[in-house]
Amino acid sequence: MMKIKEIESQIVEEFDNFDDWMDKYTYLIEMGKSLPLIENEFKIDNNLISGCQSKVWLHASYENGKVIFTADSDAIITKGIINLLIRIFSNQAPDDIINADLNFISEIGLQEHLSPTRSNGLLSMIKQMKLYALVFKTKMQNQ
Amino acid sequence: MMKIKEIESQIVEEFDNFDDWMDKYTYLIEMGKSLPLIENEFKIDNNLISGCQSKVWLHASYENGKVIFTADSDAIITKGIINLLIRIFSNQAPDDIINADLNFISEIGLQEHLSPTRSNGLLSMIKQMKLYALVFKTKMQNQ
Amino acid sequence: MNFDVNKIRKDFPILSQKIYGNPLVYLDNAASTQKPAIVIDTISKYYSGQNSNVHRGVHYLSMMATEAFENARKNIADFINAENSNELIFTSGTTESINLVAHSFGRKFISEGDNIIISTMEHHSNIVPWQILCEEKNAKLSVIPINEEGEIDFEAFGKRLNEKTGLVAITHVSNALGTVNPIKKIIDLAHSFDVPVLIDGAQGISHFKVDVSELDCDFYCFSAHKMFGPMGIGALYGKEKYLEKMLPYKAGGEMIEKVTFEKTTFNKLPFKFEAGTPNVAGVLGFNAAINYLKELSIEKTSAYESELFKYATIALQEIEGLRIIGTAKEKISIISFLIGDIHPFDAGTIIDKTGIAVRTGHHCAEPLMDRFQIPGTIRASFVFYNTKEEVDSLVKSIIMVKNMFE
Amino acid sequence: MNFDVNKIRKDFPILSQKIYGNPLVYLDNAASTQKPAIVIDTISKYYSGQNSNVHRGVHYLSMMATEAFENARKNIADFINAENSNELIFTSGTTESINLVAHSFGRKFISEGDNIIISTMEHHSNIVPWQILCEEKNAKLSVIPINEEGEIDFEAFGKRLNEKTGLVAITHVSNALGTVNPIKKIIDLAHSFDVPVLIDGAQGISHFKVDVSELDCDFYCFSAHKMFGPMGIGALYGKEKYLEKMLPYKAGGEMIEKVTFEKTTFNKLPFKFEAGTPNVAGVLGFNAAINYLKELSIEKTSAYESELFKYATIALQEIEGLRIIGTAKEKISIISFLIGDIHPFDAGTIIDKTGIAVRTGHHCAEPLMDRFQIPGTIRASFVFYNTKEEVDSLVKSIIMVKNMFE
Ligand SMILES: Cc1ncc(COP(=O)(O)O)c(C=O)c1O
Ligand SMILES: Cc1ncc(COP(=O)(O)O)c(C=O)c1O
Repeated sequence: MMKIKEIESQIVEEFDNFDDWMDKYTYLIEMGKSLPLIENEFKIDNNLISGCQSKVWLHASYENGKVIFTADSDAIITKGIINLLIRIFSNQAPDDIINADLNFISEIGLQEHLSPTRSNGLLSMIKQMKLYALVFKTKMQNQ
Repeated sequence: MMKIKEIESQIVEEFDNFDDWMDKYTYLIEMGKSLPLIENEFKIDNNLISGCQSKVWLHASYENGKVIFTADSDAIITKGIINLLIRIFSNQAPDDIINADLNFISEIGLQEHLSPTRSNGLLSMIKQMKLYALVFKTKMQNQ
Repeated sequence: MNFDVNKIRKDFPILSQKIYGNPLVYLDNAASTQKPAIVIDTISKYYSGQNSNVHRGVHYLSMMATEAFENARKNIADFINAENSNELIFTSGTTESINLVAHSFGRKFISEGDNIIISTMEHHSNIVPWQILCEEKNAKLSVIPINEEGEIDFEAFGKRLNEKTGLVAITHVSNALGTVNPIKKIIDLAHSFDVPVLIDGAQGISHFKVDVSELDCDFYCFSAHKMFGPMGIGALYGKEKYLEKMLPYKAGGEMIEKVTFEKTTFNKLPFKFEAGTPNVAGVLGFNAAINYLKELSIEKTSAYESELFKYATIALQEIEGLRIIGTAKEKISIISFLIGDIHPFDAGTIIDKTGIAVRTGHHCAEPLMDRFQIPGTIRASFVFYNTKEEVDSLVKSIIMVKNMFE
Repeated sequence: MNFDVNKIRKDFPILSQKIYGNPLVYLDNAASTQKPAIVIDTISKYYSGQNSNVHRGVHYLSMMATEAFENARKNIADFINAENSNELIFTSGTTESINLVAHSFGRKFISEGDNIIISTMEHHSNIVPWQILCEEKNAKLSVIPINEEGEIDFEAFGKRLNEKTGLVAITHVSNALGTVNPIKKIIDLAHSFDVPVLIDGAQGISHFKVDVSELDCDFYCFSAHKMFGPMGIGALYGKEKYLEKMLPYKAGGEMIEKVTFEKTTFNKLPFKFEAGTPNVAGVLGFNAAINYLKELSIEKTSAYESELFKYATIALQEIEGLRIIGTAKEKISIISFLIGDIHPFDAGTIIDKTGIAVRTGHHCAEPLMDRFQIPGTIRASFVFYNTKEEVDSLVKSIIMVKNMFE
């Protein structure tokens, strides 16, 4: 498995191919369409992330020291962003997730989605993912 | 007895002697000091005019078809203004009071006291005096 | 049409902004309108040359500020043709105006078992205060249904009205659909049951002449920021006969007559409802906005807006797959729509990138979205400074969205 | 002293005004302070280039406005050293902040038989809301007496505190006397009984560094217009542990999470208490004022103000027949006085004519006036843009008053 930093660089490189916002968003939309499906049983209110104008379901499990994320949204751009986050965070160790900096977001020109008051809640998603990592880490330590 | 218009002209003439505000106010203060006393029995809460920063008591009686006003205040400038009003309104017929225009106020440079929100309540005083005149007129008609 | 929109646009400094390199197309007017220079300048001038606390001050600045403040009240009261400027209470906006009535009228006049009538298309500000009041008083919230077009069911309204109805609270214009409600008919019918009526005028007052005396409404609520004035200021018009009897709202300076620790008596109208230092600059800016509107002539802006609205409706309808939510016969200035199956948030994100400001979401009217079983809409809302060219830009932008998502 | 008052005065456009031909001497700062150009410009710039409704908007202007708005919240929360910017609620001013607590805390935490402690020197805004609450709840208003100097009787305060005390609400600085209350001691003693404390900071926050974490107060209320910011905006700081449990205040947009006609859930802090479109321009102007104060350095302005205050006190005391009301050991920036038997209104009328703005009357503290058995006072209140020359002008003006009336 690649390290978080490496995946970030990979994503930045991919986006470097585009120089206008339209191509970037078209690519994000593609990424949204190709987001691996979440199991239907996990698309429940309990897994909803609040603070988003679109609905976002996020599910996490823990396998062999790695956190596995799956997610979905009713908005496709949001799904595209989730896809990026899952590429980066899924299948990583809790500590790596907790300590990740995620500079790629502004590097690929999505910093506008980073505002704490942004309605798509990119920050809420990241926060929720880190929270899951923390929960699994704590559980592990207590075993 | 002089007519209201005549007394107004008289007052305007008196004030014409002064060209700065200090002399005007000194004269107003003199007028305040020489305000004929109100009977103590009339200096009661019931005769207070509201909306003034200083207290103003106003009493009215009706004699031989004329309204007689007496008044007092705890502030001397207010007393000076009252004195002017009493010179004009006291001993006049109700109708003359009700219909009076009182241009003299701005002519002598006291227009700043005329604002509806002015705390000395010059307007409240005039309103109250006209109200008394109306009351006596109505009483008279109903007799 | 002798309405020179390009000249008028010059009055609004913000309209020459560029957004992501594109000229700003501002179609979020139902959320908040832009301000003409005269409003901005009035505020600056006030703070630069007149600023002072008002009332009870004997010094020059305070007297000038007080006079300007109270003249503004008169002018605004006059604008809506209130009988008496005492009936015009300054608030921080429509939301506070409605809350004031819910608190001060509600706690006095609503009792257990009463009902309060609202409609399905109300803004949250005209729902939640009544919910809270009903809960407190054990009263019932009675909701007038609407049809598929987004029009209230007038017959159903009639059936809900009865001797236990304490108040009807209804919006003049729906902020999410653009529907213009038949408020004159509603008021007349309610009055035949002796029921007072509150009109949420947030979306009405900037678009046509409002005459509270002719309407005979008991309360009319509005916000300056939605009618080209500053934020943080608005008004409640209320009939004296109710205001006099209502409980005070906020307590503090200005609203008292005499305070002792044993007993406090309250000031006369309108001050009884205006506790604390008022927003003088806001009121003067509000007043400047009203004067600006008067000068443009609301008949002319209305006529221009109608034409623009028709043009926009036709243009949007021609886009394949575009569905307009709210197709009432009486409708103005607001078009809510969905593009095929595209999520409003996705559409909004792309439309924004083209420099066009539209709003997406539930527009603070969740029960209405539930009624139409949609997560939200894209809403374009127009005022007199918008142009047909801007409508054309919106159409182009929507077609781009379709191409990107479909 | 490296404090260049003449340079600072240039920041305030209004200070170069002439009143009746005389240079304006503005000594009514306790009523409302003047605004530096940066505050005025911030508001103009906002309306000219950024104006939009905030939150939930996906378009550029709305995102920019939201970001500026929420950054201002952080900056202001930081200015008073709040732990979390969620604890900073925007209100229309001190009066609304106190009313919010009276409503939302009071209706939740005060019960029959409880007592609420205030002091004799409170502003009406910190009296009347508690009177109304006590009446509603059948609770008791308990008033700390003050001595001839205008200092609260701390021992009497201790005796009033008991397990039935629901809240202590006290002013940081008296607006009518200038007394600085020992709020840290009051808070500590109250907390030893588990009683929360609300501080009315309207007159405190502009004069010295306020650190709510160090003070450990439970609520702190203040107005922007009294600290060089715009009118119509202010703040309530509250500890999260109370804010979380308190009832909502106004209801409407922004403060909800989800609305259906059956059930409405409320938003998280701070939005739970901020219904309706917020006063964005006001908040940004407020923030600019805070930044201006930070840049001047409140240590430096405090030091300058202390010196000026000492100078003024001595100068006024030297006038024969002048009596200062309020001679507390801890005192700042406000001097209330009477000149012989001259009515404050008479004195104020003449002082005004010399271009000097002072306030006369009861200063919204009638019970305090009753305590001293006076109809009111003349109040001169100073901030860092005032000068010794202005004090000299005041002295000259007072002597003129004496000559005219005596
Ligand atoms: C001590 C004190 N508390 C409260 C207030 C009320 O502040 P505002 O009128 O800004 O709400 C004032 C201002 O007059 C004050 O001086
Ligand atoms: C119909 C309607 N009512 C009430 C409101 C609330 O107005 P404000 O946020 O200015 O208080 C709005 C504005 O969003 C509205 O559109």
